[in-house]
Amino acid sequence: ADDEEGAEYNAAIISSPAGFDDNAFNDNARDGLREAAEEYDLDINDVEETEEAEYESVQAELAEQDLYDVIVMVGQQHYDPLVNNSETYPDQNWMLINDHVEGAANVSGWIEMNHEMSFLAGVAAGTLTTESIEHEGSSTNPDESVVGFVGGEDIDLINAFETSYIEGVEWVNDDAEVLTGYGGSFSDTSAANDVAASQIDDGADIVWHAASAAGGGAFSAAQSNDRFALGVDVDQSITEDQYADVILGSAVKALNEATYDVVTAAMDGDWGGVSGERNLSIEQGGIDFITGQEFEGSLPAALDENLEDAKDAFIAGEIELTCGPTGC
Amino acid sequence: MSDDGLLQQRWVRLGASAAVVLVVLGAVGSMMFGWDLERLLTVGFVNRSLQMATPITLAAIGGLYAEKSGVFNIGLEGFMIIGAISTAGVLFALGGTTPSQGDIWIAMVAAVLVSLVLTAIFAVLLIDYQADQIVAGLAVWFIGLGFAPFVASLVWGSRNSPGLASIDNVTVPGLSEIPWIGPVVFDQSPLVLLTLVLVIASWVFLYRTRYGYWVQAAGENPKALDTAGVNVTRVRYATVLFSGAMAGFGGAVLLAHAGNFVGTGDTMVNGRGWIAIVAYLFGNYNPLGAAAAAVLFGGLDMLQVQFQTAGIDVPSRLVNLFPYVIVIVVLSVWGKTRMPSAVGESYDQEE
Amino acid sequence: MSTDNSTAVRLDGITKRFGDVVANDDVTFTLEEGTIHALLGENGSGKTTLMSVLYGLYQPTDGTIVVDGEEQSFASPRDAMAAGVGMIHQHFQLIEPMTVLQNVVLGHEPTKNGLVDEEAAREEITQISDRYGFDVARHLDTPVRDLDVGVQQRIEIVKSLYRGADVLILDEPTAVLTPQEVDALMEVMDDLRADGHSLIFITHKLDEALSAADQITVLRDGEAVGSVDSAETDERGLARMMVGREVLFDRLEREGEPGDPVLTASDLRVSGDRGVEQVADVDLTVREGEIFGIAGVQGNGQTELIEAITGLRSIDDGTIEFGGRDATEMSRRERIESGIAYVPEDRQKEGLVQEYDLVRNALLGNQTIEPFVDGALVDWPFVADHAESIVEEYDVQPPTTTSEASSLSGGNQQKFIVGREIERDPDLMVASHPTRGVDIGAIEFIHNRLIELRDRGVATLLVSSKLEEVRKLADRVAVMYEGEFVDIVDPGGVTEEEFGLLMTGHGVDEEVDPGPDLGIEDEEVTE
Amino acid sequence: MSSVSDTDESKSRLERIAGYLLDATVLERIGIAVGATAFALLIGLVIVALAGYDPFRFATQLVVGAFGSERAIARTLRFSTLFVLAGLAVAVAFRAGVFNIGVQGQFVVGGIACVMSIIWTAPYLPTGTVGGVLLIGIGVVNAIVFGGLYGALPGALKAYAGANEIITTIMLNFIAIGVVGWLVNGPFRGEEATSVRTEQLPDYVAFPQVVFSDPNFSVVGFGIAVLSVIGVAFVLTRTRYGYDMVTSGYQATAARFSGVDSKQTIVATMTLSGMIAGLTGAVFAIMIQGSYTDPAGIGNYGFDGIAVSLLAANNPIGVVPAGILFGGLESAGSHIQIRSDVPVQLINGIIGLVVLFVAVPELFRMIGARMGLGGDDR
Ligand SMILES: Nc1ncnc2c1ncn2[C@@H]1O[C@H](COP(=O)(O)OP(=O)(O)OP(=O)(O)O)[C@@H](O)[C@H]1O
Ligand SMILES: Nc1ncnc2c1ncn2[C@@H]1O[C@H](COP(=O)(O)OP(=O)(O)OP(=O)(O)O)[C@@H](O)[C@H]1O
Ligand SMILES: [Mg+2]
Ligand SMILES: [Mg+2]
Repeated sequence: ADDEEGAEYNAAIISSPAGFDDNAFNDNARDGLREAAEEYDLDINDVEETEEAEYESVQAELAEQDLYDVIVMVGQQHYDPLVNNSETYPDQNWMLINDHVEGAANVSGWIEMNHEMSFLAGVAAGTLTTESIEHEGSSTNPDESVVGFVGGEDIDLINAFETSYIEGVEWVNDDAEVLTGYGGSFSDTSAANDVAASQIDDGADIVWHAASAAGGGAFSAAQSNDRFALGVDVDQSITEDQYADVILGSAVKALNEATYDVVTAAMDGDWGGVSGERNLSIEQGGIDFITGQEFEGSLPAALDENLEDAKDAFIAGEIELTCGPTGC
Repeated sequence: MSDDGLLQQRWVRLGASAAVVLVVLGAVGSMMFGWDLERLLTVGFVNRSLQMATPITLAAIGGLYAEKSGVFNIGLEGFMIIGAISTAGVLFALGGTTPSQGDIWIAMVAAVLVSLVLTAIFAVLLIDYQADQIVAGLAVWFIGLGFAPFVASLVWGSRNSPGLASIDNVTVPGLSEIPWIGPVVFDQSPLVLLTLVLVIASWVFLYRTRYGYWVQAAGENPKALDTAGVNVTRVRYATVLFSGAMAGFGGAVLLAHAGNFVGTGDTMVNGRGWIAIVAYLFGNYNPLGAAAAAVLFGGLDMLQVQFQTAGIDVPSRLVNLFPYVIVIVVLSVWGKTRMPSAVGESYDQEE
Repeated sequence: MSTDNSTAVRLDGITKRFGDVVANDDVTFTLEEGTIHALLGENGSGKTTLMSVLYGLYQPTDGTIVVDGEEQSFASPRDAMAAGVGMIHQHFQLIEPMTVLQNVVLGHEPTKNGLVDEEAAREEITQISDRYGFDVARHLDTPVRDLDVGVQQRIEIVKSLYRGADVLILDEPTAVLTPQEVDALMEVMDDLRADGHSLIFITHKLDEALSAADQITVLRDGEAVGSVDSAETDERGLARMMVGREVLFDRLEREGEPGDPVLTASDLRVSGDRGVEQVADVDLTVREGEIFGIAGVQGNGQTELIEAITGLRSIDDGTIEFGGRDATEMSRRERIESGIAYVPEDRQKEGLVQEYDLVRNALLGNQTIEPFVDGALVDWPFVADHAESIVEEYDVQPPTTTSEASSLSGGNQQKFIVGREIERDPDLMVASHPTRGVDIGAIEFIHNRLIELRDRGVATLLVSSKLEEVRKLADRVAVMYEGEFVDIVDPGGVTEEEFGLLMTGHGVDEEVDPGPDLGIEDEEVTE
Repeated sequence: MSSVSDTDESKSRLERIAGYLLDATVLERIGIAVGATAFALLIGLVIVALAGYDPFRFATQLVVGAFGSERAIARTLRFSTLFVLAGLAVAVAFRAGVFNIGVQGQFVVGGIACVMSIIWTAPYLPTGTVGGVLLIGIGVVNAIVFGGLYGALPGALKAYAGANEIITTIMLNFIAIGVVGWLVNGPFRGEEATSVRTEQLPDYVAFPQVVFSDPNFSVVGFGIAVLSVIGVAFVLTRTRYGYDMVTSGYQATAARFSGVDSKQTIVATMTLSGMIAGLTGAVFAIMIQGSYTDPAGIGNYGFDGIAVSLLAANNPIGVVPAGILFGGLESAGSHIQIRSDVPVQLINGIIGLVVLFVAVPELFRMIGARMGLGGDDR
């Protein structure tokens, strides 16, 4: 947004190093602000900063403008700089996604239970690989239980996705084999495509990805090899709709709802309601698995049953995952 | 022709040594670590290696022609980015998010044309205005890295395009059932096959036609070519335009295989243009050698993916570096890639 | 102006300017058909430029070109060739990694089905080669870089003939040849003339012009001084025309006797760039106050020998002693520091940094020598003064030290290098082709400086392919052939003819038939 | 030789120095750099206009973003510090005729060496200012050493094995980024770190804040850059080592004939270039990051350094204004990112255009001649 004399309310959002337009994480967070902007007289300033080293000064520069009702920061890379800045600018409201700052009342820190989300994706994949599904030329192989995981960069965060996904698959399906691989990049679609295609070659009939913008490659591999894929973060059968015919469903987190809630709370002067440590978890309904647009009502009932069981087990505290939300 | 005889020897040697390395690696791996070679070396692996090699090969051939004629086009990476974004843009203009296969071909042709136009400007600066070739080439990269995502932002409101369409394989019914050969040759991306044809054609052109002689002469001793009555400037224009077009085409092929444009980070081209330069140097300026080197890189890259799929535990981040290490080792052991002697020098026809 | 039918080429009032430089000033020149016309002149007098205009490389600022009675305007060499004009350049225009065949046909390739028709090309080249006895046919598939200069030059001539040249321009073709090769070239030129070709022959060597040419034109400062029939003049007359004054040719007698050995090399073996042994078991001693000459055709190991002695090339075997010390393992730098000066063969690439001004060039080689540097620091004011004194004492033109080396003419570049090396106050001076391509005035100057040096007691090792130079300067001359010293002779006691025989590997007293055979054959070498 | 009186002599020396300064080529280079930048910005503005944004606003924001406030100036100087240093690293190599495209890799290696050496030795040293100074010294020295070694490697491969340095340095960039990326995510990962990074440097390891209060900029950093420039310029123009290097760059054969060991010089050059790159890495780590993160996400300072060096015609002194110009552009980019809707990638494109035009001095000579500037009518 331009700094012409503007709206009644203002919010800023700073991207994670992956940048906006990932059709996933960053966009998901921004969507909540955009929703709010439709209802309120709110201007959003989205600041894409892909260099971690710049976060400290970008945060400071925004805060210094003394303009924003809240500044949203996507990704735990913002944590270290924010520890300083939340102190330097005590009157500024901050929202941090993926971490929280101990003792800072002006920070609303949201931890997304990525591991729970990954677990649900695993449950879905583990269930569906044993079912017989056919759609527009694609099919599963119900006789074998092989599924794939395609990571972007081979880093802690994504390793946590991987491990939790495998645990989810194994929770519903002891015999299942999970093939895993990393394309090495969050933007190289063809690398993700190659990894997924290799897994499909090796028997995987469903692949899930945690590769941000590169994830489209996993979908296209599924599409051209007549198999299926699962989306991440948001309903990717909508955001990547040309692959809707192979996206059985997506493991999602309601990051958009979180940002919506925080920005509206800030505008309504109810900061206290959102400050401190927050969770996006299954328990709070912030994590879920939703069926793809073209598969609504057509997937086997076992899927819903297993997902419900898994969620109940989480709420009951029966499931202990090896990894946390951002690493193991 | 002892010169290209020599070159051929070199790439045969290169290919042979690569093969030996792979065989030894496979043998050691399967004996010591119980690797399942059948899971590693699949038809899909071969196909993906070829597809990976294709854009690199195309750009490499363009680059080697330019350099053979005395102009170092270090901007291949940039032109590949331009080729990719142009293809995506035209494809989107033609068919939105559901373009047809025909649209893909039109878009690729358009991308080559766009690359040609931009290369023409580049060529004028390089040849007529004697721009520093290294600097100008780097500039093309910067420009590609900047303007491609910029254009994407303007068109799609995002640095990444939505999914568009990727090119279908050409399948010959029946023949594609032949084990191994069938799926590799008769159920293959037409672009891979087209690249193969281009590789051979560019070899014949370079070593067996008069124009090929001129290209070589322009890079070795432009004055000799000039005094032989051939317009050096025209030869260099032709090769530079060709290099831009080929790199643009490489980018187009990359996009046609991937199906959407990604402009985050180093964009979807992600260093392939640099690898292309390495490939042709590695292949000692011989189109066949360059293609072989590209397949070698593609193969190493995809082998690493196979390792992951087969669950062979390797830190992928480190294994990904394997091709780069190989390049350094081979360059150091074999040393000397002899550049054409007039590379980088501009040539004044008169005064 | 009218031209009759017997005129092959007429250049009329040609003026060519490069910026402020007038390279050719209203030059008129006529080449009669079926004759050889020599073009003489000092360096920079405009010979090459004039011929480049005729060959379409340069557009004349003014004047007309008439070839075969028709006025021509050549936009490029292609036009000139179409009119039957071919040129063999001072620096060969060959493409080293390409084969002889590819080089000859370049630009005029016969094709079949879009591909180069090698067979047709092979046939035609063989035919030309046989007609004039060139003997290049067997090299057709060899890359040019693997052949020696003599052969390369013949390839250049074949190239022009292949392109159908009637008028052949040869720019300093004899500079790199042995006397025998020169003779053979003269015969080729005669054959060509007999066959109806017309030739223009550029040279610095007056005797060659006199013996080969029918007519001689002399250029000075871009102007044509005059044209004469070769039968009606002599060397002195030509020299006067060229430099505008009398020139001395006589051998200078030495005073004083040589002293102790300064440089001793024993059993020296050195390999060339391609790993082939180029210097085979050479012994040599150079003494104080002596000029030791090495004569021989280029490419017989002189370069490698010199580079081994100056520390630029490692040796395979043998020892080098310098000033009583074992210098075998000394680096190039250590040899410079211990008093070896070197005037290298290629002044442009080896002797000077073209983009440096003369001040910075004056430091070249002196980087570690005391008053030039103080520890790691360069004393630039001192270097600048030094450069100025070189320019002054060695008559470098223009006399400013701030001009870039590249802006100096060849002769002046050479004078600067000679000055710099002499001013090192060396114990040993190694001079390689110190006057190649330098005009007579500069040659005389450089020779006098070398003799002064000798008289100061400095030992000098002089390599030259110019016999008259070695004969004039050296006290003893070793003749080098295929990496060995064929003989070491007193230059006064050997005729030029005898030298020529030695240079092709024959003993002086041996009976040989110096036929038209120009290749270097594998004949026995007498030790 | 005629004897010249002292005053004459000093006068002639003065004239000589003045002559160098007013050297037409120097003025011309400056003219070309200014022309190229202006031309590139002009094209950028046209594109902004074509894309439907207000070019005047954009232009204003460029200036304001680069120099419009104390914060903007601090930010500009922060980027400039790195650009000057990286550009200097490139310039040293290019001057000596070696194409070190690997400054980015050497920068990364230097950075991680700096951070890890500080983290590992900090427990054994006192805290506070004394410890901070000591640790910064240790970090900087390590960065220089490791950056130098990582530069020496391709130098040695070129000198002794004939491996083309353009290729090996590009490869070594990939390798440095890959290996360091793996390290900071694995063995070197900080224990308390929530994101991928090493442990943080102790907070007393920082450059003092003087003049500006930007948390990521200290005048000391910029001072280091300027001192490095002066040092390198001095080495290149006043010492025999510099003379050897530069001579090799202009004409390797002539250098060899004058006694320069070309192999050693290549290695020395690459080492020096790598050392400066390593120093750049240390300044980046200490002044800006305070820890080390995955280098895949760090700015392309090494590549930008190539552009800076080229804009400066590989002249070490010229690197300073060129670095400040690029710093200003980058800084304006940050500003525009925050304050404007124009997609910020445009700035990168414009930098590309600047570089492109810098590569074409002939174009500007021609324009200059046409506009009656430049004087000499060639
Ligand atoms: N391309 C050029 N640009 C500017 N000046 C030139 C150029 N070529 C030649 N000259 C100038 O023209 C003059 C004539 O040079 P030219 O090469 O014709 O001499 P030359 O008689 O062939 O000398 P040499 O005997 O040394 O070969 C020289 O003074 C030279 O400075
Ligand atoms: N392209 C050019 N631009 C400007 N000046 C030139 C050019 N080419 C040659 N010259 C001028 O030509 C002169 C030297 O020309 P040339 O190369 O013919 O040297 P030379 O005296 O003939 O030496 P050599 O005998 O080594 O050939 C120099 O004065 C140089 O300034
Ligand atoms: Mg000459
Ligand atoms: Mg000449």
